[in-house]
Amino acid sequence: MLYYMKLTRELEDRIERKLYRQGKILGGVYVGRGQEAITVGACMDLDGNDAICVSHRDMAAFLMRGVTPRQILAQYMGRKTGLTRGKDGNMHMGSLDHNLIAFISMLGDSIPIAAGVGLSYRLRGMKQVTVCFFGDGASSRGDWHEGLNMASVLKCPVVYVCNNNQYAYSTPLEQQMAVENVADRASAYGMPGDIVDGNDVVAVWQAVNRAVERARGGGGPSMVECKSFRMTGHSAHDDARYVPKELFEYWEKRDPITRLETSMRDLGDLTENKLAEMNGRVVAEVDEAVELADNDPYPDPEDCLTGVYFEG
Amino acid sequence: MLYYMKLTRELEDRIERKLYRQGKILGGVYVGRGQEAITVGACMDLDGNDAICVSHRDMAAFLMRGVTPRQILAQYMGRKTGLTRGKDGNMHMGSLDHNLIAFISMLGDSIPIAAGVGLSYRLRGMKQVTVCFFGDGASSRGDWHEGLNMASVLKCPVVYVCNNNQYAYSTPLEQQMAVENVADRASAYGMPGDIVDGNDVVAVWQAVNRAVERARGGGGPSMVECKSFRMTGHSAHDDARYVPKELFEYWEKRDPITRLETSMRDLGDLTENKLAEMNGRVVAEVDEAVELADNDPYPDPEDCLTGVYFEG
Amino acid sequence: MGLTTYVEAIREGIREEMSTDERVFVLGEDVAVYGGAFKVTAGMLEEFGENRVIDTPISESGIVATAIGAAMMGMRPVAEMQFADFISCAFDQITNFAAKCRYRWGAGVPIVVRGPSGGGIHGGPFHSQNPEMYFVHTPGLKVVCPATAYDAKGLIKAAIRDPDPVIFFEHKFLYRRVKEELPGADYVVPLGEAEVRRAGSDISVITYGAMVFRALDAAKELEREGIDLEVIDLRSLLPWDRHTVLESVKKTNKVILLHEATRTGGFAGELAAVIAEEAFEHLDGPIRRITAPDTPVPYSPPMEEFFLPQVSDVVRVARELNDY
Amino acid sequence: MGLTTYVEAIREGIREEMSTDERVFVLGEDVAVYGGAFKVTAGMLEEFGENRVIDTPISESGIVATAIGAAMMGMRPVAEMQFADFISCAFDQITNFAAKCRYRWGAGVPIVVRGPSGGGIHGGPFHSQNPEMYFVHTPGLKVVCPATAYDAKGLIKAAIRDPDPVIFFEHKFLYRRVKEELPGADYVVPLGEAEVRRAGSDISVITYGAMVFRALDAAKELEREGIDLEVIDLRSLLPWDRHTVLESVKKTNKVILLHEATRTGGFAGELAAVIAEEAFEHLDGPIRRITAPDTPVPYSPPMEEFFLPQVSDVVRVARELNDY
Ligand SMILES: Cc1ncc(C[n+]2csc(CCOP(=O)(O)OP(=O)(O)O)c2C)c(N)n1
Ligand SMILES: Cc1ncc(C[n+]2csc(CCOP(=O)(O)OP(=O)(O)O)c2C)c(N)n1
Ligand SMILES: [Mg+2]
Ligand SMILES: [Mg+2]
Repeated sequence: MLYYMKLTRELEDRIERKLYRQGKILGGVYVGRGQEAITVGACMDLDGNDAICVSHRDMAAFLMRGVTPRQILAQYMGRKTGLTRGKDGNMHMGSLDHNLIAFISMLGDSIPIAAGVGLSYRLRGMKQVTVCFFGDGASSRGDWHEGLNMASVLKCPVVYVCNNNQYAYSTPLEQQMAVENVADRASAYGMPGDIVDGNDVVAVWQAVNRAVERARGGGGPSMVECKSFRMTGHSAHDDARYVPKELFEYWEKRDPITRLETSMRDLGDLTENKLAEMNGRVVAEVDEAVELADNDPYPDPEDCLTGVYFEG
Repeated sequence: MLYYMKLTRELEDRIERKLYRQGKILGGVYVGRGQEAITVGACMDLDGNDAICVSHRDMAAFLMRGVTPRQILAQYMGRKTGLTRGKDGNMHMGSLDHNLIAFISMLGDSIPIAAGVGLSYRLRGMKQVTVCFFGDGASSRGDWHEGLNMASVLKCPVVYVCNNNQYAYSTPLEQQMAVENVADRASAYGMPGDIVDGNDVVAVWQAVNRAVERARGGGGPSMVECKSFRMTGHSAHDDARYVPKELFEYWEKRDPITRLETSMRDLGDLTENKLAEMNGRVVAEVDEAVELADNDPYPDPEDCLTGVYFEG
Repeated sequence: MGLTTYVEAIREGIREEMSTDERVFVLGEDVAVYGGAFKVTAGMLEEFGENRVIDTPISESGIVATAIGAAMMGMRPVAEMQFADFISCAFDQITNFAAKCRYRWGAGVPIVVRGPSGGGIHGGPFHSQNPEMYFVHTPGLKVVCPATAYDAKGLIKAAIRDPDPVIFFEHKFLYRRVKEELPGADYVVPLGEAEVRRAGSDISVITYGAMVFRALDAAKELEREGIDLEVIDLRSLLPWDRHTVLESVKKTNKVILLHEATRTGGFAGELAAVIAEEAFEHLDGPIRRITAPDTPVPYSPPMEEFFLPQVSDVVRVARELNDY
Repeated sequence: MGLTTYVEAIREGIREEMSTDERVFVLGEDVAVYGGAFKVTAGMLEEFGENRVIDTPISESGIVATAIGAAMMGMRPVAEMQFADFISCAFDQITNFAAKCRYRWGAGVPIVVRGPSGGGIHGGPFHSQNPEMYFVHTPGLKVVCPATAYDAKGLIKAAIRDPDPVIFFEHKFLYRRVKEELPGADYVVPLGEAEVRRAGSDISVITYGAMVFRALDAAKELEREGIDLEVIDLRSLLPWDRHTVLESVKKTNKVILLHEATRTGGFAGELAAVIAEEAFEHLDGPIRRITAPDTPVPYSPPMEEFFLPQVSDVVRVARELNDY
């Protein structure tokens, strides 16, 4: 877990703080700094056959499924070797081979998509489930409502995981919803709505695991809300001056990676050596991936004409 | 109240059971038989300046605002004298002069529209409110969610009144939602969700009144769910054979008009004379309206080209 | 064999595909117990059971998205819009999710979204629309508008087998008015192929959907005057059959473009652009459009009749063009 | 006076209307505290207060519907879509509620729905779209696509004053790249009027939005070869200025239709249909279209460049047409 959290952090830092500023990545860049425990904890125990419907701060899911840092960087840099071969950018990627369902920008659209993924499992009597991520802001979308309702009425094996990082772009929670918790809405669909500390990877893992078992056992969908904080601007160009400094300070002390390190150290699961080794490995991996991806070729211009329809 | 309930019943019966079958009304016909107490109770105490966002079973709202049976019939018969001058049919009508906001077929779309109507009152410091009707089925729509959320976040003076008649076309409640009551969803928007016997006009009136006062006082939106039953098919062509007979029998005994008559009689508010007189008046009014409307002219064919844009 | 109506043809087409391919299932509002508002799916619940014929809540966007999710996982969902008008509520999922998945990351979305479109039944502004152009303008989709029972069956089968998202507009005016004898054996009508419904030498009328019959009726009327119309039924709008259209124009040298959808931004524009670019030298007269005017679909019978293109409109314009 | 950018021009236009008409207010995601993703509404919260500059939840359909409701009650809401791409989520409310109210029951819906559209900034499939045709095909709406700062300001003011729903597509590529000196006094640019950006005698290039500049650059290049382009900036697509277009065609007799939106079902089709019907006798060559191809907007720079119509495309086609 620690490894994937660190790898995600390092890779995203490199993307946001270096490559983007160097002009090597164009367009929007969204990272999940401070929220890594959510994706890592939620995907921890999934079977490779379980589908993951990612959102825009879930890079860890790709790494955990074996998509390489190089492939991810190539994606961000618009290279042919990215998962979308340059057709789309940044986190707008997916891979059926890895059961990773690409999201589209329209927030909330994945919620009913996940219902359909889950439905397909149920109809065929398969034991798979799907985990679907979304942000607090996405919960205002109509498709979010239709999707949760559909999943609950059709008893689809889906676990909806909310990354509640307190903001949607510049808009704080209380201007998005008149309830305190996103999970307060789960009852509107007759589904359990757990609330966990999203910066505690073990808590996330356990809560999602319970929900996954429930779904796998035919108990239908659930929601798990993970409270966390967006430790960056909305995207790389946003300095987040609308966020009170104290909030950043408060949450900085609760950094999920530091916390996991501390508790592993306390449990004697992590020696300084092991930690240094892991840190070194992560940096080296990302260094190498940057090197490789940066030398990866751009797609041919005319490639943009291909692949709109099935090509046999 | 009794008068408007009776007038609605008579007018709708005439439309559904006579004019439609005579081929004088074309297209779809939806009536609110058995649900008259909801609209009448909810609109009872409204000020003429309060807006009403109707849905497809709220004919009473028109009558109570002074739209004549003749105008309504002309609307149904596609005449020039209908509220939409033949451009639209049946309950798809409205009148800004009467603060009656026409709905569109797409169920649920009125929910955020009502938020906007209410917002306009709040922004200008007006004391008006709006009452917005919807069916149980409409609560599955994304716009329903966006509208309730918007109204609650923006503190719009709106009272959302649900006509829960247990079915959406052929689909019973339990296949539409995994909760028991539509009002169970109000808490997802931090708003009160009252549940009342929708066949008890006084109960409806009192509950909506409370919600209206709350909204008028700046307390924001609320929801009132009225439990009732659709005593017809979905529309005039539907024989509702998918509805268990016992349900019709059960609800027939709870007919809102009979109930109001009985309780008024018990209270000594209604003599047999008065009742007979009212019944006679209602029939006569509708007779006359049918006669008049049926002689009203059709629009000129080329009229269909006018009024798409402001014409000065 | 007896005659099969347009609506029965669609039902048969879906049933046959469900029988031979267990990935195919149907979902939508009131499609199971009720058999669909227009009875397209009548009897399917009884035949295939509730795992393959699914009543849903009123959630057009959710229905389409659920279909997309299942399709990505290997199923072949057929989603009904109770009226094609309501496809507006699913516009985002269709045009942004379904249409772009394959292009972006190679994920095929073999869904069919079908529903009754078109006017002539006094349905008013929300039960009569012809929304095809919203989807024809969206790369990644396919759009089909059958006119005959034979095509309705052959095209729905082709649509279900197609690996890409297909929007299938049934014309509700034709559901029970059009009938013909259908082959007993399995057949499909390939997407993207037009059909010459009537060969003629003077003027090409290019059309689709219910307007095919208006064109044919006009042709019959004009025959007596010695004006010989060629009537082309496009059947598919995306992709559409340029070859058949351009060949016809090159033969007749005069063109009428006819559709029931409103004028501005309608399919006739696309046809006109291609013809004026690729068959310019073959044109012996202006390209004439006959369409509904730019208004919502009015309810009242006299207005709706005025709104819809009539046989007499085709006759009049053909005469003018013939004299040109 | 200094130069005003396109984005500033829109901001000024909205501010002026808010100052003179208290019915005008702004709503959308991140428009207040943040001043909008592209800073169109920057400073407005401070100037007009939170009752007139309203941050909303992420609910495009809800935002538009809220605007509609308020507009029916006499307000003049200006709703922002953070990216025009997301207007897909509000498609139903715009095309079915806003567009049809006046026709059906005489209720005016004076809303403006505005947002950044267009490519060239490596935004990929969901931050680069040109969705104008979805609305041009919807009677009851007006659709505006300004190219210059002067027009952006004059048109947003006209849009806000208009009694009907106006969809206002700003081209994000132009936001900070286009600047000019603007008049100090109040002015509007009427909806529905095109502007001849460059008078010429050989070929009419009819275009709008960012492509206006591609056409002008091509004209400059072709000048040296003695090919004289007339460049028409439509500015409004619904209603559009038939008169100016047809006069131009009658003068030059040759036409290039240029737009950034994808080809099939794009606005060029509408133009082609009207030209081929109403100016047929004046055409001395095929009507040529230059558009984006029928694909989503690709992200990677080499592909996006290939996707977008370039100056060289206009030059090439103009030469071909000149030789015709
Ligand atoms: C339908 C839609 N509207 C607007 C946007 C623009 N947008 C992108 S991310 C974002 C904020 C999302 O907030 P949230 O769901 O809480 O996720 P977070 O970014 O906080 O992780 C917005 C408004 C969008 N992508 N989709
Ligand atoms: C978006 C949308 N989808 C489908 C329909 C077709 N339709 C009309 S009424 C109806 C059932 C509505 O149920 P409910 O909201 O409970 O109202 P009721 O008719 O029971 O009063 C349906 C499915 C519609 N009008 N709008
Ligand atoms: Mg958030
Ligand atoms: Mg109901």
